[in-house]
Amino acid sequence: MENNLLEVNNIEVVYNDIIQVLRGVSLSVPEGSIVALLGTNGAGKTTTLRAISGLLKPENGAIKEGYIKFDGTDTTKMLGTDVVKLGSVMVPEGRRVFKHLTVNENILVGSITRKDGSRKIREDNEMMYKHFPRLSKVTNRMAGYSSGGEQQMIAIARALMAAPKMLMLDEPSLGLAPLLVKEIFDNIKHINKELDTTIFVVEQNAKVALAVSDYAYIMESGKIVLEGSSEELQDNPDVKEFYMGITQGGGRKSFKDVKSYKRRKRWM
Amino acid sequence: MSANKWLATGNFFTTYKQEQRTFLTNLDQSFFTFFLVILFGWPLLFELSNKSMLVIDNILIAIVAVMGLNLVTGFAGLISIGHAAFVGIGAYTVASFCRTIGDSHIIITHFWPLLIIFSGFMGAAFGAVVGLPALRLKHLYLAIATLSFQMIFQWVINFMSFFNQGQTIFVGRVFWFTGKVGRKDHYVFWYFVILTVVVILGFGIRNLLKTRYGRSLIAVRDNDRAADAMGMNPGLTKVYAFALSGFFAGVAGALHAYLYRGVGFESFTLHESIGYLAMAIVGGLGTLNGCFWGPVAIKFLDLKVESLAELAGQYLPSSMNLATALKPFTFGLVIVLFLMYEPRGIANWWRIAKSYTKMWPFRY
Amino acid sequence: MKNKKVLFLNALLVIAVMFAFTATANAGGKVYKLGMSLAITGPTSDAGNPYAKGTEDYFKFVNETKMLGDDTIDCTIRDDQYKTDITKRNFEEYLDEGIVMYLNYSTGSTLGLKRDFEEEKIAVLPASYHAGNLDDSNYIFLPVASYSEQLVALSEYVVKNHKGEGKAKVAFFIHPSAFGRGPVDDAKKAVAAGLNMEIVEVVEHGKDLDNSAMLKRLMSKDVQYVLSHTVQSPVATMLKDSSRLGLTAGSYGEAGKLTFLGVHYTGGNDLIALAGDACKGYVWTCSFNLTSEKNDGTTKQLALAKKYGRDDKAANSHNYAAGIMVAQVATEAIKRAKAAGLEINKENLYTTLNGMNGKNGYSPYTTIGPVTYSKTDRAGVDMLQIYSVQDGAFKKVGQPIQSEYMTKIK
Amino acid sequence: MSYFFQIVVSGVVVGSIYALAALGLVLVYKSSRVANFAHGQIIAAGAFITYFLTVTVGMPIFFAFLASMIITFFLAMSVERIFLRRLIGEPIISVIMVTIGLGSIIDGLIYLTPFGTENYSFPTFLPQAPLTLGGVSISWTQLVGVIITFLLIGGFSWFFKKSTVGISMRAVSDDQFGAMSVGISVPRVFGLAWATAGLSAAAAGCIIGNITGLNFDTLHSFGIIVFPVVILGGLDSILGAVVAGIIMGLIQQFASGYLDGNWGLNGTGDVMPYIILLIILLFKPHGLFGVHEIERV
Repeated sequence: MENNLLEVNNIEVVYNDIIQVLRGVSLSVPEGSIVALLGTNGAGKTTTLRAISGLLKPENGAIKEGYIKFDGTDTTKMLGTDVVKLGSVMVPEGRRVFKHLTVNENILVGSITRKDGSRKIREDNEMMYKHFPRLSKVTNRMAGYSSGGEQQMIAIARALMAAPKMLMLDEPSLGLAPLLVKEIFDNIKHINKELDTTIFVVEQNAKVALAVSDYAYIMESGKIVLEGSSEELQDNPDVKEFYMGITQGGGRKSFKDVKSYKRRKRWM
Repeated sequence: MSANKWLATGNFFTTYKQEQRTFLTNLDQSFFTFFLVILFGWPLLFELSNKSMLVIDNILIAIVAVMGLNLVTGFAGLISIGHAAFVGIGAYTVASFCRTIGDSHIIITHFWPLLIIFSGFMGAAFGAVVGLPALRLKHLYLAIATLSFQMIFQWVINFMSFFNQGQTIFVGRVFWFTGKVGRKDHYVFWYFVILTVVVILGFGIRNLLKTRYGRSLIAVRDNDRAADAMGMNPGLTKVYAFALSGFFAGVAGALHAYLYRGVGFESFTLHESIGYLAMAIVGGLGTLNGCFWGPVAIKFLDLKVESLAELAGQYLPSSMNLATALKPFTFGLVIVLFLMYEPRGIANWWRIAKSYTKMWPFRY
Repeated sequence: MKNKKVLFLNALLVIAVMFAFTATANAGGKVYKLGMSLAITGPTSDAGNPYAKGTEDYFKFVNETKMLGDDTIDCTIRDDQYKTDITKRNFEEYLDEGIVMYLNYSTGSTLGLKRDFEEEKIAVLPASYHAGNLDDSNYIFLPVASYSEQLVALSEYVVKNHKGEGKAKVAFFIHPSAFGRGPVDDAKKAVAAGLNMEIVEVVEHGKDLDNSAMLKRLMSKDVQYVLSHTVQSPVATMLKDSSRLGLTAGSYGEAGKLTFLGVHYTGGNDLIALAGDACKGYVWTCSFNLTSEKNDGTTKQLALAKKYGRDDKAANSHNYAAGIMVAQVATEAIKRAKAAGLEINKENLYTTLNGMNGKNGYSPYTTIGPVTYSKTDRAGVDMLQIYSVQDGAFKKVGQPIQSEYMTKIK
Repeated sequence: MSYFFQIVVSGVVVGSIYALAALGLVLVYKSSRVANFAHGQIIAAGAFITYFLTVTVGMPIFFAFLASMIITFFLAMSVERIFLRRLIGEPIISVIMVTIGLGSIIDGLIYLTPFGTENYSFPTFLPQAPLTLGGVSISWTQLVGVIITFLLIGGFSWFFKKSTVGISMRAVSDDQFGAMSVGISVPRVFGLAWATAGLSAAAAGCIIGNITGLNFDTLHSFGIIVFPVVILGGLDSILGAVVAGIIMGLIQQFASGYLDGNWGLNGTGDVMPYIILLIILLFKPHGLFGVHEIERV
């Protein structure tokens, strides 16, 4: 992993000067790869993502320790807009499409930070409908009336309009039907191949995420507890049990399994 | 109950009933009684000029009005930019009596306490009617609806000949057990009356907030859908809030009419409504003691600026309208600064001071 | 150590300054306190501002030129933003300070405080010439003829100079307030008493951006004269609208067109400033000398303004003249009371003012006629000068007139 | 009949001027959800700056007009910068009160100048004779006013509909966090919204000043007068502001044309907008063109 696009080194994030959420997180994303960050609710995944994209401030959070480097530039103290300009764009959790804008306007907004001429932007705009053919039927509809899957596509397309080097996705599978989840992740893979965009995806759905990613980190209580290539992790029994709901025997996980608490502890 | 009845050294409540007592410790109670005695007693000892008494009376009336505004805006979270119009309703209730039965009729001069209460109910009635749009409207739309009420009120007063088209309608001098209250005693007499009203209404609000209804007000402010889900009726609560606020305003208006011995429309314009809002904010929205701090602060500021401007005006070129410029400027500046640096108002300083004394010698 | 020293020096300085002030304030003879409350801001500030300047300057002039010998007048001027409440507060404060005469401003507050004036028995000179000020009151002295008198006189002027057949048809364009509505009833009474005109409509204007509809309506009702009694700004809008609609009479009383006339506060230089060319031919009554007509009085007025560094706009305003005028009347009353060897207090000034009539009438340089007060007549200058706009300035039309019907309807 | 048409024409003229005055409020609300009660003061400031530049400095009025628009552009931007930026996310009452306080501060500043209390009027620069067509007439001032109004409103509509910056301004009003995530600088958008509002306020001030003359009291009262217009139009819709402006203009003119002077009514033009507004709000709580919250549960 010699060519890391993103490098996060031992960051600590504190909200409201009181609540420490991240306790020294380090990770790196190599150029051109798909990296996944897995973890349960409240593990600090979203906070990590916000720290990387410079969006902690609106939530009253701050990075107290460590540094973040993107494409060779230190972005620890940078604000969202500048990070986007550098080429790292996030698709926020819950999509956050602009409900009262049409689908096409939503996509166009993404190009706000670009300076390379309107022709190029128009071309990219059309490209998006090639990536997401579903959206081409609803270009002039209010985005708020679109389905969850469409909204996720809009959000991804919007982020891609900034022509990013790295695309960060926060729980793209949230609230979507399994079939749609698959479609979205197919899209992600496609984008990674076609546009050569590095992808950093935060997920709870470990199974899907590990299937598409090259490398993965697992977080718990503000720390990275496990990392490895996706194939490795897929075979890790702990991961299997806690994140994929498969017991060692291969059957469904049962609540009766009382050992889990102990095993979980061993990681820390 | 705490072991020490005089000094609270922590939270020892074991029942809700204890927590809801009006005075938490005997010290609180004696302190408050002492304070009341001073408030009622000082005019008997010192004699202030008429102007100072007028200013003080005026502040007390503003306190009554701001208590009403705080109920609707501070506690229930409904912005009202038409509060002066409600105050006007109260004042014009008295004025209407004067117009129909003459300004020195026995009802006006002898039964004035009843008339003041009646004005309060008139204010409440109008408050309920104006509150009706609150069933459907939210936030800014509601604020503008109250603004509309203010404008319509102004127009009605200004154009109806019954209301003397906005000109002053005189109100006669009242009688007390000692006979007619003359010019000399007028302001002191009304000081006592208004102070009594303030004390009664202040206790009223304090106790109200401890009832189911008071809590539902706050619940509706914080999240009306959740309140709805909890089985409260947010629509009805909002209308109640407006009605109650109208009652306070109506009482304030009637007091204003008697104090100034006349009712003219300039006292109930949009500008006054904004003034009341400013007082509520500077005092501290959603707090009872803020209702006292706000009017005191704003009215004193007004007076101080006036004298300051007069002083400065003597040394500046005469072409500058310094005196006139300073008043709106400082008024605006105070509002803006408070909102920027102390959005919880003076009441917050009071809270900090109080908790400091309570915790002393510890910091937290 | 250093801080303490600085602090000490500062304290010394403050004390020194304070002493300096008390010293200047006490120099000379007696000080007569006067109080004035007026709207320097608020709805009628455009009039109140120069008015206040006039009063201030004249009292300064009195003190500096030792017009009252060693005695000085100390007149506090406060802004009341056209609010009766604040006026009342100011008035109470002045009373506490022991004023001997009170100068007021707005119609609303003069009416609203009428009872206080009666109870305090203090002479009041308001800037409001509302006839209602005189009802049930003995202490309010109007500086000039009341609005009613002015409007009736203007109506008489219309009737006398009416061109065309039949009755003169007029409309009143008035301010939506007590100030505006007051004189309308008197004008109606004058018509009932035999004044040969017809009041077609009384328009109370709002904040209109466009008066076309109103003007067309008046035209359709054959109105020939519009008499306004309001402030300048709405009149200016109306004049502009009328002129662009081509409804304004080219010469006075032109048939089939509208001729505009107005009372005291509708005219003056502000109207010209606001309406521009559209106010050509506008007819206006005023009891003050205007600086557009050079004479002895206006020269003095301009000199006063220059002495105290007022700009041209204030210096040439008739409101500035009005402000000077009330100061002149107050000073004159004090002077006369002093000459008669009376103590300067509320009662004596009141009687002095009431004695200001006949050959004792007082002619200040700012007005076109003498100021006369008596127990029965408390309107000062009874004469009215008709002015009309020619070449961008108000010019005299004929000799001062006096209303005939006003005495009949009383 | 020509009386009727005159009223219609006057109503449309007055209404479009209302629309222009309302535009600034809509622009600010649209992106930052702030109801600006200091708008009237900015309108007045714009008019006075134009006057100052033409009469005192001696610029040609057209350039003065443009210059004043540019000055208020930056003025409003700095106002946002200094006072409102800290209040992002505060409750609505705080924001309303801050703008009220701001209005008061500007009042004070204007009172420091002679403009606060005295009357002025712009030098005439348009033909004085009216345009008359079939008994209905309209002045050049009004006509130019209406044209400028529609140019500006058209321009802004295009800006919001087509330009990326305009779309991003709408995006901010929709979802601030979402907007930040794609790299929109929210503070800059707010500043821009205030700046464009200032620009339109200056234009409105000049046009109103040309019609009524320059009187501070008259000018700044427009900040309040246009509130019914804005609310009726639905707060964040430019089209709504235009339609509501014209409706209000017509209501006013019809009220003063047909109600005043009959049945003892007077000055109805001032109050009718508020009455109509209340009635409409009861049936359409978001105004005529207001955005309904799209909620997917």
